[in-house]
Amino acid sequence: MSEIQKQQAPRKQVNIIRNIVLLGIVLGVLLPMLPQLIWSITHRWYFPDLIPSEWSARSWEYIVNPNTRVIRAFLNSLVIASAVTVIGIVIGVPAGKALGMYKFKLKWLVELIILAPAIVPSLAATMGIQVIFIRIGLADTMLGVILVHLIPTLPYMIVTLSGVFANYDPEFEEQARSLGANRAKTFFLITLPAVFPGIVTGSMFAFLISWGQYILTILVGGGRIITLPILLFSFTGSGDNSIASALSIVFVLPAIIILIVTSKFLSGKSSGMGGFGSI
Amino acid sequence: MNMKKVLIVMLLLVVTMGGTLWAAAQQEAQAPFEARYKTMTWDQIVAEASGQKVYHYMWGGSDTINNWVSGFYANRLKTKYNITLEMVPVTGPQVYINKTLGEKQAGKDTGGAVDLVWINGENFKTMRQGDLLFGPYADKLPNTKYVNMDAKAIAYDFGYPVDGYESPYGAAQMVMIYDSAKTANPPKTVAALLAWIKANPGKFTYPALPDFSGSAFIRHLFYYANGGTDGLMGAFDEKKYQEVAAKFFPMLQELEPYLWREGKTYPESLPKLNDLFANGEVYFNFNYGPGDAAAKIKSGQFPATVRTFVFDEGTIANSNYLAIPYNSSSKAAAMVAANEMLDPEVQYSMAVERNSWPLIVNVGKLPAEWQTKINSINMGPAVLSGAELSNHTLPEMMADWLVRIEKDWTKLVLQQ
Amino acid sequence: MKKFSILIMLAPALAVIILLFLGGLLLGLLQSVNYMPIIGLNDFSLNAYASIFSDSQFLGSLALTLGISIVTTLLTIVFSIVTALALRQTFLGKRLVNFLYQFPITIPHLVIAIGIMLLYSQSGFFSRIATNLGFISTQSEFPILVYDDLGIGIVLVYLWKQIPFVGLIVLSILQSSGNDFEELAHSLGANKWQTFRHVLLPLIIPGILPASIICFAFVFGSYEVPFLLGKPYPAVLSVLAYRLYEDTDLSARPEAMAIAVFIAVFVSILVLVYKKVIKNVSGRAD
Amino acid sequence: MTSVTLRNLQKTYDNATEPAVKDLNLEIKAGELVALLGPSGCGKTTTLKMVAGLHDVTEGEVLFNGVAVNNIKPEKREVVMVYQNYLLFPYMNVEDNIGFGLRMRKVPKAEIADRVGKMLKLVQLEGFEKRKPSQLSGGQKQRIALARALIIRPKILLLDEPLSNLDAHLRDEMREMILNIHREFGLTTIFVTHDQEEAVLLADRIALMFDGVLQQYSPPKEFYEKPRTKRIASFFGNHNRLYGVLQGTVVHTAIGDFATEQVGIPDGSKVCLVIRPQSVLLEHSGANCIKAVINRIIYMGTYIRYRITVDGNEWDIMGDPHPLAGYEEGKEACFTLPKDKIWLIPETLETQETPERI
Repeated sequence: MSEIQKQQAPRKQVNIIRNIVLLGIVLGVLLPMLPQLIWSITHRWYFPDLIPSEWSARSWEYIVNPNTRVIRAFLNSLVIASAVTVIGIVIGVPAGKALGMYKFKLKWLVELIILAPAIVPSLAATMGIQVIFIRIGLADTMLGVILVHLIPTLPYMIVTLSGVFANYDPEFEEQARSLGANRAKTFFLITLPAVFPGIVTGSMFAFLISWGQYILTILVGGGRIITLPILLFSFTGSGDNSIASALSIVFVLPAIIILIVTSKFLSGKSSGMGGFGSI
Repeated sequence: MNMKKVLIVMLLLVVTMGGTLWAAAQQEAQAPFEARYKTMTWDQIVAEASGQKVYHYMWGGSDTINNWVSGFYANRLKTKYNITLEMVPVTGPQVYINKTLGEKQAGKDTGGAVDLVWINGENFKTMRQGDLLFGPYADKLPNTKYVNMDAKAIAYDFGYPVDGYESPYGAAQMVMIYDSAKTANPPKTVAALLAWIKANPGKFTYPALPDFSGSAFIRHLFYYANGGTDGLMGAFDEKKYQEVAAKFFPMLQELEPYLWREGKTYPESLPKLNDLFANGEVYFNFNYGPGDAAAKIKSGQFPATVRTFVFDEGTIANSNYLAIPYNSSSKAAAMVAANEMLDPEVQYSMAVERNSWPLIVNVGKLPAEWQTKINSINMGPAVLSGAELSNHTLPEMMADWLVRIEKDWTKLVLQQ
Repeated sequence: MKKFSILIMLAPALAVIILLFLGGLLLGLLQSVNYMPIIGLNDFSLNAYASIFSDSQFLGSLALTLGISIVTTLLTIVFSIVTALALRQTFLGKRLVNFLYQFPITIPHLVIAIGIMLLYSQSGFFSRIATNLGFISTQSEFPILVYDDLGIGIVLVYLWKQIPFVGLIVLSILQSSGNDFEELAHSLGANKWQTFRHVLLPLIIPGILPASIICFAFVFGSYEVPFLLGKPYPAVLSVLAYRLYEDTDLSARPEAMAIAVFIAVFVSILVLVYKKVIKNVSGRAD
Repeated sequence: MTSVTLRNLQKTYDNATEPAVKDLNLEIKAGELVALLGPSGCGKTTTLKMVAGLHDVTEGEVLFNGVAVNNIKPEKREVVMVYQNYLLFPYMNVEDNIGFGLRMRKVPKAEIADRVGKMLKLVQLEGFEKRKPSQLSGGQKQRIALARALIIRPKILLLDEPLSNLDAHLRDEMREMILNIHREFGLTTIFVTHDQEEAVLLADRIALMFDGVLQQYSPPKEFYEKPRTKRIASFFGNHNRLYGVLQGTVVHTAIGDFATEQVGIPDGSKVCLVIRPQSVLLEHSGANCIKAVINRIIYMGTYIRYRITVDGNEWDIMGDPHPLAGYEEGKEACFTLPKDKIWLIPETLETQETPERI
């Protein structure tokens, strides 16, 4: 009896520590997201009140008011991030396959070049390239913004996909061909499903990196291409907590949708998160 | 992997890019507007403006102003002149100055991104000296007849001659802001304020320069150190500057320990100060817009007990302007937009809808109907009357002084 | 034939990165030495570098940026391991906690920067709670956690974002081989601490080093969060660089470019050193 | 020398409804080499890990030399486990891997070096001290893993599928090594396998488990000759069946009566008569004889296989590799079931089992 108690005591202790860590995770994750919910419907909330003294829908009226173009900025952000993602997939799948499945000369150099933008901040390159963008008319255009957003997104897309392709057995494709599937069928029925989790994870990275981009958008879009981060920035600077909060809630919505959709792909082995180990 | 498809998509991408470049390279065949506008009638300009799109770059941190510009003002331009006005919210004037400057450097002399800017002071001077502005155009605007264009505070922007390269838009005057619930009797002179700061440590600060408002506040202390505006109104004078600076900077350094966070840091912008003030962390605030405090009461940012005052010796007044970059592709529409800003109805709306006060137009010059309407505006207890404001104005120094003060402030105060 | 098709597969990606990224860096480098005839810069000079390296503001920014990056990276490593160890076990509500844990990966930095500001600033929620509980009487007494000298608010945002990112990698390492190795170590006589120290840690660390390097580089070069939550002086390098780039005086641009080039070179050297060290230490050359 | 007793051992995993191991009772004598045999998922590895203390026991007891060890932590049990995939620490060289357990016990460095050297000699890998695991072959890894386990002089050695990852020729070599080491050290050894042949070749006794339940625990021979159930019989390979009712020492079946020597089954029980293919004699000896048409004759090199149908069941019979007169395809022939080779399984025993799968 006493021995059993002796043995259980440390286990309980471990559980307590674990529970503290778990509580830390829950609170740590949730707390920085809660104030926005309250602030977005606040009219007056002065220090040191714990709850607002007056509530109002002002911020949400601002959001839906077509004059303020929040909705348009939202759509702009959506178009840009989606385009970046699609182009990222189109460019990333072949590159990921090449890097994941084949050995070739100077592969290390190719890997280095492709990874470079994930490590070296894109701000440096974008500041350098802006003057050329102005000259060739890409500045202040959607296309220009999409192009610079590709810089920081491509490495993540390709690394994720190459991780998936590295675990992919090309003999499945051969088997399918020998069973009578043509190239297209093989691609859609065999290759695509096999690398799909990687595409989902890579797309998620690409979309979110583009979605959260401020400095590259302002540099190349020059303010003319108004995205949500640009609106958000002008309000975080103005001290209007209510509108900044409402905007940040709008800003976070797609992220939450994406998370719900991709959650199961994130933790699995097939996600290609392991690709980051190859750097 | 389906290589052909990938290639096709890539090809499409290249073609799209190329197409955009080609389109951008296609310049308008017609003679440029800047070569013709001087001989055009206003009606011709209005006609040419129809269908044009104006990118209006301005500070975008106020929901009321954003709403008004993108709503009332943009709608009016659309219905009245078929001009599309796109407000581009930015964090500060350096965004569009740098942008235009960059375009000039890159040789993009037409089809620039910026068509109309909200500007004044040293920023105007920078753009003017960099040959970044279109003009002179202000004299072509019919509605300037409502404005005392010859008044020194309008014809000179921070002592720098406007020369028609920008058109007035709103009047500004520094007002001090306090919460009557916390400070019943605010110190109404600079000397009294300095004494108050020392008696109430940690309850006062100002935004770090080169913040627009922080810089304006500091200039009041500069005048105070000089004992008035004498000798400061002309071009920059190194000897005079050194003389005043010898008193001014020690005064600021002496003040630092009594400031919020003992002057170790400063809020980096006016909005940060607004936040500190709204939450009672500091007891004073100030703003270049005498009506701004009332707007913030309305939006809930400030308590209803907030009031404003001006120093007995006066506060600095100046004007806000609109200007058109040299490489704008919609100069006609930008001119129409700038003119419309001085329309009596628009000015009235500015006062009522966005607490813009006082108005730049001379109310006496307006049609009688608008005179009565404007005179009957009740801005509420947090806004001083036009007379109270106009009886306590101080002139601006020329921008060179400002630049020097800001530079030395960073060195001698912030970085100490 | 195969060589050719590999080249085609890589071509689009390489084209984008070489043209836009490396090209951009090169243009930045040219502008930093004041040489870019296409925009009228003809006088090659290293003045910009001389001036930033002798500028105390730059050195202050460098120190701050390094400090923030190092502290963030170290804390990320520690907390990602701690949280992953806790999440690995089975407990009630595991699915929910796991879901929450993945949350930060998708939430943009900006949103959390605002949240951290609303929580930790002197007028923030925690300060209000402390005041209401009577711990402090005015908000000035609340510790300065945002807009502070040390960049604590900035670090908090990055930790929020990065711990789960690295933590998920730790978790996958633990799940793929950690359990067996751990059991083995126990059966060979290692106690809990020894198992962690000699078995789990050596398994985890090489696995998360690349991610940590990415985190470090990201923090070192990012703009948004320090702009929102940092002090005006000293500002982190990227904020300083952009401020100079935005300066209405075009002559500040070479300095802005010089700082950007410095950031790029610094981070590159760091990664190369890391690769070298990894090669020597673990022999897992690849 | 340590004996192991498992008493009413039960294990239910946190998220499972069914226990992985049910009410297991097992006596392993000191120095014995025992195989836990069964198809994958039968609970054998779970049992092994409960002995090691790596998995908690849900119910019941694990006793070493009669003393319960349920509450003793794995690192204190002096039981060491060798994993199927060797689990050599990838970041340590061979020397450090082998010395790991000693370092954990804070043994002086000089002694560690000395004992590591001896171990390498034992597993015939001298000179491999500085190699990394990635530079070793599968067999070498296995031997290092074994050395790493033995160096801490455990009371009990546990092997999880020790041969399954090895090539056929390495398997023989490794089996020899395990047997030699077992003989030399006299260690109580338990190993897990799904391969009955491996179990038979190595073990003193085999514990066969299906679905978490111990089926039979006996020396290998008995699994062939005296399987407790039909399923056990199937698991140990080809056998022939005939159903009938036992009266005294005679089984009455639809095709005749068969005498047996087996005792202990109540009179009148329904039984399944089981006999191995090699036990059936190709001769007509009067008693215990079956007459059947030969469906097929297959030449197998070392023997000839005859296929016949007996009361609806397919039978295989192994005969000499020389063709026998009268035993031809399509002809009726006689087959004798020696009564000492007949094994009877009472039909009632089958009812407590899950449906038969072959």
